[in-house]
Amino acid sequence: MRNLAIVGIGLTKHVSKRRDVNIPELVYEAVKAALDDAGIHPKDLDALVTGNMPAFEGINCPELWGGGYWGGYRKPLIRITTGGSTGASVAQGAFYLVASGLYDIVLAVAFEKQSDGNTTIGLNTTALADVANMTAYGLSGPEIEASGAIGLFVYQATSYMAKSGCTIEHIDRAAAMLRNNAAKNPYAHLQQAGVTAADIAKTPMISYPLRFGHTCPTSDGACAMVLATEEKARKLSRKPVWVNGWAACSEEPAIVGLFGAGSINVDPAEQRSCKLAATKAYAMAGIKEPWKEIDLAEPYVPFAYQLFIYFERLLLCDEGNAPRLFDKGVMELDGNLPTCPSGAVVSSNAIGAAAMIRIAECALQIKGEAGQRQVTKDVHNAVAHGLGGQANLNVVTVLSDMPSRR
Amino acid sequence: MTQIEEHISISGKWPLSAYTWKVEKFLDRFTEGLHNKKIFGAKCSNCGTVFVPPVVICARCHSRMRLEKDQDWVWVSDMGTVIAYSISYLAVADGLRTRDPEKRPLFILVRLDGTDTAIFAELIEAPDEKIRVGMRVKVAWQEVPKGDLGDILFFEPS
Amino acid sequence: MAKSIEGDIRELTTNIDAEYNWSVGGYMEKFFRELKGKKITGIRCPVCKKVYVPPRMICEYCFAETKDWIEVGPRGTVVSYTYGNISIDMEKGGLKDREEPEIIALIKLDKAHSCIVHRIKKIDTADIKVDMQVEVVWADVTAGNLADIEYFKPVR
Amino acid sequence: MRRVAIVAYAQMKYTKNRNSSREVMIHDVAREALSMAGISKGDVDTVINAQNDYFDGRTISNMKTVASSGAYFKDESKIEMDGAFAAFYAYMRILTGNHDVAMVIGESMASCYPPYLPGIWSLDPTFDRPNGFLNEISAAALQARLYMHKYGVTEKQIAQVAVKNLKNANKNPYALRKMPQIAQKDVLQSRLLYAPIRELNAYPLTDGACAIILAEEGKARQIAKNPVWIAGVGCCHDTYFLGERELYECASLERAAEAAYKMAEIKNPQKQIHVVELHENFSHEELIYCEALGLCGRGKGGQLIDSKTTEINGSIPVNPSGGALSANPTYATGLIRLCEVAMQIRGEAGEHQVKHEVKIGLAHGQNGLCAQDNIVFILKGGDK
Repeated sequence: MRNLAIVGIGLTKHVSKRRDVNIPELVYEAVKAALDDAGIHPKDLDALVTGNMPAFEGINCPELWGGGYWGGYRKPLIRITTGGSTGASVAQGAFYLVASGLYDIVLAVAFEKQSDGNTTIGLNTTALADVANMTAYGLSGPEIEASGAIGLFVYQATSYMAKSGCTIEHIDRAAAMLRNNAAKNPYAHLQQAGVTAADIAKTPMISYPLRFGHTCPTSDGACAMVLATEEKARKLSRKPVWVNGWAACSEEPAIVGLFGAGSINVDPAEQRSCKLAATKAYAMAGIKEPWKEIDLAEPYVPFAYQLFIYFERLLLCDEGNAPRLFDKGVMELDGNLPTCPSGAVVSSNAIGAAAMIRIAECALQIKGEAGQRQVTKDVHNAVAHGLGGQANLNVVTVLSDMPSRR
Repeated sequence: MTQIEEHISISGKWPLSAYTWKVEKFLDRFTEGLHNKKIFGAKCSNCGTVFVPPVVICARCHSRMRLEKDQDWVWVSDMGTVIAYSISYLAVADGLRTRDPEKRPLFILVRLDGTDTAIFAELIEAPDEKIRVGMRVKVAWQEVPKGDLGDILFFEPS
Repeated sequence: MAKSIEGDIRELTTNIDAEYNWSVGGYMEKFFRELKGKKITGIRCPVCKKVYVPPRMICEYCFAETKDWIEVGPRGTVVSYTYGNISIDMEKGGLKDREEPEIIALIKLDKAHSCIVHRIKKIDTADIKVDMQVEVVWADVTAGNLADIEYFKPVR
Repeated sequence: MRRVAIVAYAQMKYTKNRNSSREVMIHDVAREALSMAGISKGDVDTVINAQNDYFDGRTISNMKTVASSGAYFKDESKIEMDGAFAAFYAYMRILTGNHDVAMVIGESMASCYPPYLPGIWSLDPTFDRPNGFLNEISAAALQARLYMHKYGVTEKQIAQVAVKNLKNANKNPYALRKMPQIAQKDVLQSRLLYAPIRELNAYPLTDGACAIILAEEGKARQIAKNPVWIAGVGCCHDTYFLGERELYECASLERAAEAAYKMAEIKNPQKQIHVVELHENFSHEELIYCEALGLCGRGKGGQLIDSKTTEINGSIPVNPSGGALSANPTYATGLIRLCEVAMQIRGEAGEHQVKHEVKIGLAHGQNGLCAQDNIVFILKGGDK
């Protein structure tokens, strides 16, 4: 397989509403920034990969309308959608295209403009068919909603807490750290500099153990990246960021199976698919001891407690040990393994883009271009993560300042 | 067309009401058993995985579940273990059959003994502070079960 | 041939519709505002000089941001046409019969390089031709929205 | 570069209203393909589903098909495009060396979604969608009219495409629309939708799924006696705006074909390609596509159909299966084309097997109004 690298990154400032632009125009901002960063014109592109969460904007395959705005005219273009993990799946689509040997320079584009739709309905549309069947067999919509769908991440949290000794205070402090990181990130949506764990603890409880301050906003935003072969990357970028390993793994949706069946993804905190994907991605990158070799992690954290669970499921420490490492300051910007320096999904969630931004953040940190939120230590290897579906698809990418294959 | 924050928007919809979804009637036999306070798990004839409620396809071994014969079903316990829980602080929505309207609902994810799956349910007859992962619970049967999924919606500490 | 044991199935439905509000963006906002004054507005690419209507931010052929606003039409040329004895049922999908055929055309407005798809009235379906000249018929009261362009009619 | 082959495939009897869930339908074709390959789910490294949330009525539709597609604890992904693009992505995945065996499944059920609306929901929501004039049929009609006007192609010639394909469909056990006695006048007298497109010029609403299994060379030789090699592929996205596309041509298909031909070293498609399966939603498209693929000269599509060259006994049979006019489960359709070409190359097409030897075939997939996205595969039998 040939080596490949990220040579251009473009992000939009995430906000709750971008009513001044339509979808193609919003996404163009990220695309233009990525192309400019790489110093290329769309005519230099060999292919594009794009995706978003379809139901959230009510537009079927929006790249048909907007692809031209993103440089897609008369280019190979494919659309990949996998739920919350879409951005990471789109990026991996671009990795495959470059690594295949057929396309040298590929643009990956992911976005969401949630203000055009209604996020609650958008999430409901993932399960309408299952709810309809359970309703046919005696349950009511509110019953299913209250105990099932909305509970997914709450269940994950309580199961995880029981296993790890993670407390609600840990979650408050994690949220505070992430909010402060976000305040140093000009692209992040929530800007709450100086917020403390005590402030977070005062936010209303939604469902124990999740407080409002532990949850993500809904955002409008886009992310684009230019991927290139080693030969092209060395010409285009003074500091290409190498994509050394990647993998994804699916399991069954947690909490509710198909049409109301029991789910064999029994414990939503187990996340075996994440461990498998991480194992594969590290092996591909030649990383044997991730807890030693990885310098920075960007797990997909739409709820603050997930900082801990995915730190563990990405094999960065023993299971149950993440809260203790957090207590020691390991995950801080100046820590030994800074985690979510971007401020995480919990601070900006344009769903389709969110998992790609994790990869982009790792790349910016490796390049040393993360501005105020640049971590203290030198970053050689970083791991990015995306989570999709009902906690059933995990997507892992390993990035580095050196190519692993020579 | 409406004006929102001085910007022009155009509205539209996705009429999910225009869709149908086709589903095998795989829950019929399961819910019949509930009439008699019996929970039957569907056992994959290939790999032995037990599903409650049943499923049409076993993900683990990629087999189509055969739910016609008696040997494809196993009688499982109405007792189980709490895998995870949640205490809802949200206003309780209309149509929620929680048995104590004064109290915050406790929702649990339970694995019934003898099954390989989790189901969601509501825990009743238990104070907030008693709930924990690993606690043993059993179905709180109504005197005369209706023979629908609502029969196993409520659990109590065992 | 793949076979399955086809037993009874249940057909499920829901009564939920998801609603959306798409912001049209600054370029289309200007287009709509100009419609109110019975003007159809296009925009020119600074590189290839092509004029697009409805206006768009990007000329995808040059990947350049468009710049100069230009009034186009109100006359145009029929590039292609069709007439439908049916329409699509926008609520339930599928085809609906229509009492009067509707003529739909790809119309290149004067001074524009792009085409819009719109309807033509005041002509028999047998008489419509490719390359014929048509002109816009405005709504009696314009409101700055798509309904302002009521239809196109042949230039006599 | 690795060589990759189609090693197994599965189709099903396409119907108007299938008596099963979508998930069971997917499971059926997945099992059938595995069974043909003689492998189990455990031998598959990656699964690519071609699905669309607006057809399935479910956001993140692929999450509930992990079980049925055999993707449990696999690297699964979803292409929200015609199934041929899913095959393309699976092919890319194997080329990298990360995966050796890939399952590709495409499906849709027209009996479950509101027909034609998903196409309307892909329109520009600031203009075309609220205007309400464009849909996949009216757009195709604008294209057909322009093509006829430009090159003098007649309605009869376009009707003849439907006649040819629907006659072929009679011999295809999977086909939905079978009309043994069909003649031009049946097409020309069928219900007028948007002139000049009539009911029999248009695809039938279909429920169905298709699966293929791809494998790299070593595995392919273990699995199949007669692997069908992917010799070339190309795809291309065009502008959204119909008025800027030269609708009487299909430039994005020309680009896609150019890339595929170059890769497969096809210099003279008319001589070198032995069978063609096109994803045409409307009969006139076949003539435009044949021109774009270089199977005849520009503007010569009408003469091509008159010449009988593209009939099942002609020198370049086009759609011996009956094509999408005989069954069109959107999102499976392009994958069915790959499957049909593989069947022809392997000599497994039964009654609709073309008479001459088929060594090289072309399969086409498309997406969007008037084929905004196109993809071309060149498949080869034998040992390259």
